[in-house]
Amino acid sequence: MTTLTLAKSLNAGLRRALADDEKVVLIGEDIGTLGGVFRVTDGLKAEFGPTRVVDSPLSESGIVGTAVGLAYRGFRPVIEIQFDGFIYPAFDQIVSQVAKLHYRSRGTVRLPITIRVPFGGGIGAAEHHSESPEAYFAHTAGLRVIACSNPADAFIMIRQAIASDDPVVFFEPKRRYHVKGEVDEQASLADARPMGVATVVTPGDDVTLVTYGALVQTARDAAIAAEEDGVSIEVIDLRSLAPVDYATVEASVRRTGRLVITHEAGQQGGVGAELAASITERCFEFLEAAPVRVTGHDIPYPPAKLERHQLPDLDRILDGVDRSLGRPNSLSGVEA
Amino acid sequence: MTTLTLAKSLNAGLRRALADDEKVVLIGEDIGTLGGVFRVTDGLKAEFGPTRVVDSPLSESGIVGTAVGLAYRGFRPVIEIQFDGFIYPAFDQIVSQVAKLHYRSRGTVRLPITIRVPFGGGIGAAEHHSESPEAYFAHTAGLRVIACSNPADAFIMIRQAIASDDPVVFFEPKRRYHVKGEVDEQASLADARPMGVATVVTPGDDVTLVTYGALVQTARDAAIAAEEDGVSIEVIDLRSLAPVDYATVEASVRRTGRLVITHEAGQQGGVGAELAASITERCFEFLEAAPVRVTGHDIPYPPAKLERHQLPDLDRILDGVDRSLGRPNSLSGVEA
Amino acid sequence: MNPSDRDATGLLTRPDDFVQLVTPTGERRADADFDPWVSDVDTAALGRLYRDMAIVRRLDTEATALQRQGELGLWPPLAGQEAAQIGSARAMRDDDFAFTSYREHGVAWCRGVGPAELLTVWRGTAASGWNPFERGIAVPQIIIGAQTLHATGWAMGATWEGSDAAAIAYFGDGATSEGDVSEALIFAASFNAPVVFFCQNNQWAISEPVGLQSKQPLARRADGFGMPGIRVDGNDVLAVLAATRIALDRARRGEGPTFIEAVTYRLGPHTTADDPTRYRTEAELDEWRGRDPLTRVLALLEDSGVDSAGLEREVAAEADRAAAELRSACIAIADPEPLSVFDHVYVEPNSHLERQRTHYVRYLATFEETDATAAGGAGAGTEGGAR
Amino acid sequence: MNPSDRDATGLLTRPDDFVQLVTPTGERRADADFDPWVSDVDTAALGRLYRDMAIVRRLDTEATALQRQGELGLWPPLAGQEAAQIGSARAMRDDDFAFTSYREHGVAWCRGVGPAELLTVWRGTAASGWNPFERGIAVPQIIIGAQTLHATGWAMGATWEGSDAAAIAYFGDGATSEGDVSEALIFAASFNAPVVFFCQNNQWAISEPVGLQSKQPLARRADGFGMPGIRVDGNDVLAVLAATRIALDRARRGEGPTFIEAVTYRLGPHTTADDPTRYRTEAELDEWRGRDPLTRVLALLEDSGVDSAGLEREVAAEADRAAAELRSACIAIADPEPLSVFDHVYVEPNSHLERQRTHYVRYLATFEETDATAAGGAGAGTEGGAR
Ligand SMILES: Cc1ncc(C[n+]2csc(CCOP(=O)(O)OP(=O)(O)O)c2C)c(N)n1
Ligand SMILES: Cc1ncc(C[n+]2csc(CCOP(=O)(O)OP(=O)(O)O)c2C)c(N)n1
Ligand SMILES: [Mg+2]
Ligand SMILES: [Mg+2]
Repeated sequence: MTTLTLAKSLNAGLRRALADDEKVVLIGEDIGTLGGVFRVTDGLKAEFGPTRVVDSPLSESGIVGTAVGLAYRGFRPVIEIQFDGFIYPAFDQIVSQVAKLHYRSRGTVRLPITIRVPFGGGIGAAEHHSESPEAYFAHTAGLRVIACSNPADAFIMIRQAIASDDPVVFFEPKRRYHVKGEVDEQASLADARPMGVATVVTPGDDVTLVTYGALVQTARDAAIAAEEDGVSIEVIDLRSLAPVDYATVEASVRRTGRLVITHEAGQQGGVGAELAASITERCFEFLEAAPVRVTGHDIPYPPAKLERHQLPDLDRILDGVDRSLGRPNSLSGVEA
Repeated sequence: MTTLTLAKSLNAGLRRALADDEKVVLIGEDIGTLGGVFRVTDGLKAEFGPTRVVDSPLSESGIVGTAVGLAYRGFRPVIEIQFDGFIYPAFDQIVSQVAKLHYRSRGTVRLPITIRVPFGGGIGAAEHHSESPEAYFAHTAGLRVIACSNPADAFIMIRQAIASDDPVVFFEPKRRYHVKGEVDEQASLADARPMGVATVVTPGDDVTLVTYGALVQTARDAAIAAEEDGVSIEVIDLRSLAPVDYATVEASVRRTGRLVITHEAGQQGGVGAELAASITERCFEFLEAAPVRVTGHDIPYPPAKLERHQLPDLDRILDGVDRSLGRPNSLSGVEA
Repeated sequence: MNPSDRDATGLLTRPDDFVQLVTPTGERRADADFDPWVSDVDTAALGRLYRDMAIVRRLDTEATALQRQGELGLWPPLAGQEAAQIGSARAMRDDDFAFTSYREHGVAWCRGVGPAELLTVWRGTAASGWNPFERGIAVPQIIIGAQTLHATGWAMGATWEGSDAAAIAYFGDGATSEGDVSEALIFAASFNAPVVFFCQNNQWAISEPVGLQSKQPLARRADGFGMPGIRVDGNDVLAVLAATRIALDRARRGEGPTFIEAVTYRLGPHTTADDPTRYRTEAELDEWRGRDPLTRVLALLEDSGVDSAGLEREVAAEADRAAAELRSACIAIADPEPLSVFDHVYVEPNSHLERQRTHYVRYLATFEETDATAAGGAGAGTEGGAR
Repeated sequence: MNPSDRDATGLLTRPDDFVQLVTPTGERRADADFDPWVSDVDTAALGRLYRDMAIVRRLDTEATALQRQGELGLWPPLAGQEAAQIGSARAMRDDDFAFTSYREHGVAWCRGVGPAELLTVWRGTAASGWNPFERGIAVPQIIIGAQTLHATGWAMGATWEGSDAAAIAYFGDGATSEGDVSEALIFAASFNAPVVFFCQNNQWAISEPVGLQSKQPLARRADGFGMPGIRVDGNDVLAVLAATRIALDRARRGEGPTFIEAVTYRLGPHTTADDPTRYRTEAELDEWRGRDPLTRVLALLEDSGVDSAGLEREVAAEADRAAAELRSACIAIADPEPLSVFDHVYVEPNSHLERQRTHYVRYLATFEETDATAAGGAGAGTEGGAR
């Protein structure tokens, strides 16, 4: 076991993937000489050379589009999108090509492409640097969408994503890049928890609290705070947003009868909407209350000084838990 | 009253908007000389000239991006995206500029841009010509998203969209372009039903069936078929997908206790997910069963000969209604 | 001509020029730069190029007829562009790779795509008709311009593997306005990728004349992106062959990308769904009919002592056989299995999709149980019907 | 030089050239084509250009300091690019419109953007600092290249309205690789839009050298898109002024777009978050420090008989006052109201957002009720805390 930050753990995972398979190539803006603006690819160009770790021209559609061509040629491209808000110029190549080409080619072309996206707010950044675009991709058939939340998972999940023969959009919780954790650098993929499986990170009995990415930490804090209040929260780190591991979530909700979902993205059509709808379909008889969503507002991401009003925090999550439990909460007495 | 097809009704609405306000300009591929591949803009270039009805170079990002500039200059651009599947190259300009610029400019810049999108399947088209991308836009704060379903609405709603000071993504049910209906060409916007309001198109008592666009017709047919079976379906044409007119849907569900939602788009994170989640939040105590979604599968749109297996049709909708009512259905006996 | 028209490798770049080796009336024009590249093309070889063109033209006519008869959902005719497609594709090696748009039936023909493989997409039975890796040609691309990036990425990969294979990206005049095409030129130049950008300027993008995309020759784009641009008579199969060989040779020698503008014309509608009389004149058509890519080759062969009428007859008979084969192959294409809609969405097991599939299987089963006559087990079809 | 370097209007296009009117050491170089455009620039006017440059440099230093002191969240320094920005923006008319990226503080200065207006965004209190319509400059753009299309659309609209106003699109060397920029060039050419594409090639896009985007002068892009390209010494304020005046004049006379590549250098980090020592050398910096845009103007003024040391002192004092004003304006920028997060999402009433706002108001109220000390009424902040 080594203690690594989440960023360094990704770096270790990428290094391993590059070493294990010469068809793995990293492409992105500033990932080579600079090592990425978050240093996630630090040192990799020096180690593997400029045709394995490739600084690309400044065009996201170009990066994803050439990755499709590289996949046609048998490569496993790993793309870095510098910030969440810069993925949109590549949207067409992702949605019409990366997601659909395996289908469109009747299974002949494989797209083992990993698209790494540092996502979410909380770092006081300028506009377009704090987006949570995951729902767009979770709604796109043909993609797998995952999000890591801690160093140990990051090390394994990035390698799983790269090893997957399906295209994976891989979300990295940028405000947790510097969080440290124990990482087993000897861990083999064969023994690892599959990337599609959710994790119960805090067991509990009263409410099921589901989240992913940066908010997993916040949700755990909320569970600890609630404990003092006598409320037992089961926190689930979803890890995979498409497909969702409903077995794990269902099992929990059948026990607790209550579901709270939290994410930074806006509510309208967010990942929480699907989760709420699906769990209601699957567990209707078990639900004591409607699933509650604690999300960002449906607004463009606000300026840095206001972001704490956008991001679900411990208090907002606990308010959501109270709503789920029917305890006094901010909406008490309001007609639904 | 005149009898017009939906396409001709849109044409009439566009003509009126062009005549009423000289700041209205139409821009798109093949919309001028050709009158659009669906002839929705037929004759308008001849009538208003090439600086009001503008054939653009073949680039969707260019079309939307220049429309933003035109809005900066005080114009009200009306864009035609030739087919649903060709909107993705413009996604960045739509999501980062059109949707956010009013906010980003603290309310100084207005984006009265209408983005017309013929959407959906059922016409036996080639790939990328039958997409239902509405959920991407409904999830995007700053946009309004509406869909018309019949000629009378089309005539009014396109003018409302153009008159709106907010950007509107306007979905047109392409397989209904040739459906005829009565249109009051004298109708004034002042008297019209606001574009954000849903319509109960078939009143009923047992189940609320919500849809939009091309499936409104199918849903009405389903209601008629169900009637014979003794089931009374209330069909709601959502019309506005963002924001949703929850007042109308809630009122219905409180009465029926049952909600079925149908759309052509895939289920995961589709508009139906938000609707199911929101109605569950608002009407939990009134629901007799979990909201049911009858949607396209979560697959890339299949080839023409298979599209009937993708599109919700009368039978699939009625099967969903049976699920909602707990009557024998395709999933009877299956653990949820 | 001035010295800067030669790039560092001495290749003549002629963005404003119009390279023509065979005139519309079949005269052979000497060209010191291009002639060496087709010195091996004797009358037999020229006859083979004629054969290719005549056959793909005939197949194109047959496919249009099949569409009119309801056997195909749609067809984008290539008529008029035979020389551009055959001349370029016949310059390719087996291990090269073509990334095309939707109209490159001539390229597909050269890559060995079979009749059923060619029509599958247009019959609407599957999203693609052939295995790209067996044919060295990607599945057709409808998103305008997207494939130019794929070709570039493939070519970057080829060099990284030490191969001297090259890619050709086929795209239209309209496509040059899509950002992806410019980005592809940038990536290709930056990575010195062995890719040929082959633009068929057929004068129209549906109803839009090329002048809306560019007021000057498209080949001039090339220089600005740091690669040579060649403007060639796209109706002259010999000139196209020469230009493409030059470009592929540069690519293989590690000299990077080349842009070729093949000036040609789409004689038919954009697709069978299009009505070109709305946007262009008979006079224009007539003018271009006078520049037909096939007749000039026959005239040149005749001049070179070949019995061109005999060749024409012979090839016509062969083309008719190919057309008949196309027709029967088309009609024989089986309708797909309903549940195949779920195939190949993912390579790996996907819990969500498997559940959806299982539910749909059960749904289809309800028809089998209740209505033994419901063919294929599906519901009453898109528009509903009796229940 | 050859005749094709002149476009139809007789304008000299010099994509490979490097127009310089003032050398780094302050010598005035005669240029028959460009001199007439700055014949009005006497020593007083040149002094004013110096003043602009010196002030924006001083403001830039102050803003960097403010960031280091925690008063700003981020700052993208312009140091080194003063001449490119001042020379171009001072060529504009009031009714022209600038569409910039994030680094164009010099342009903002010329457009009359005030100190608090300039810093609002970087302090993180609002998404934009000024009203674009009051200043004739759009809100800054972070999405690389996106604004070039906005400028083009604005310019198209200007001609449709019969105005002779023009737009300038500012973007960097890196931006030229984004598809949007190429699409903007295409639209501008097709619609003959009065827009100037002003590319500040500062040699770097964060850590990527310009050679990764293009192996040859970026000004050469222009010709391929059908517009003249001028490559100018971006550290020579006079040359930049002349080139921009030429381009704006063409635009006003209905002759369409022009592309200007201003060759300059970013002396500082990409932003205050960047560490340029990871990707470039001290030697390179030194070389460019020797081409400073300010010193050469002082030298030229001195040569022309002006007391340049006196001017320098005078301007430095003025710049210090401006910097002090900037500092106090910065610190005085009020924190925004929590509920303003909901403002200006839509122009028209929006039922969904109003409900969300109402709920959030109630949520904030729970803190007021239970905890009178919670400043601003908000929760314990992003990372949670005591409850
Ligand atoms: C991204 C995108 N936008 C629009 C279309 C619709 N469309 C199909 S073909 C076409 C014209 C293409 O013209 P060109 O590139 O010249 O090719 P040609 O059809 O002439 O071979 C258009 C606009 C599309 N397929 N993809
Ligand atoms: C679409 C997009 N992709 C990536 C980025 C991240 N980014 C910010 S600035 C920058 C480099 C820009 O270089 P250049 O255009 O030369 O402008 P400069 O910063 O040198 O002024 C990058 C990659 C972005 N802001 N937008
Ligand atoms: Mg064309
Ligand atoms: Mg730069």
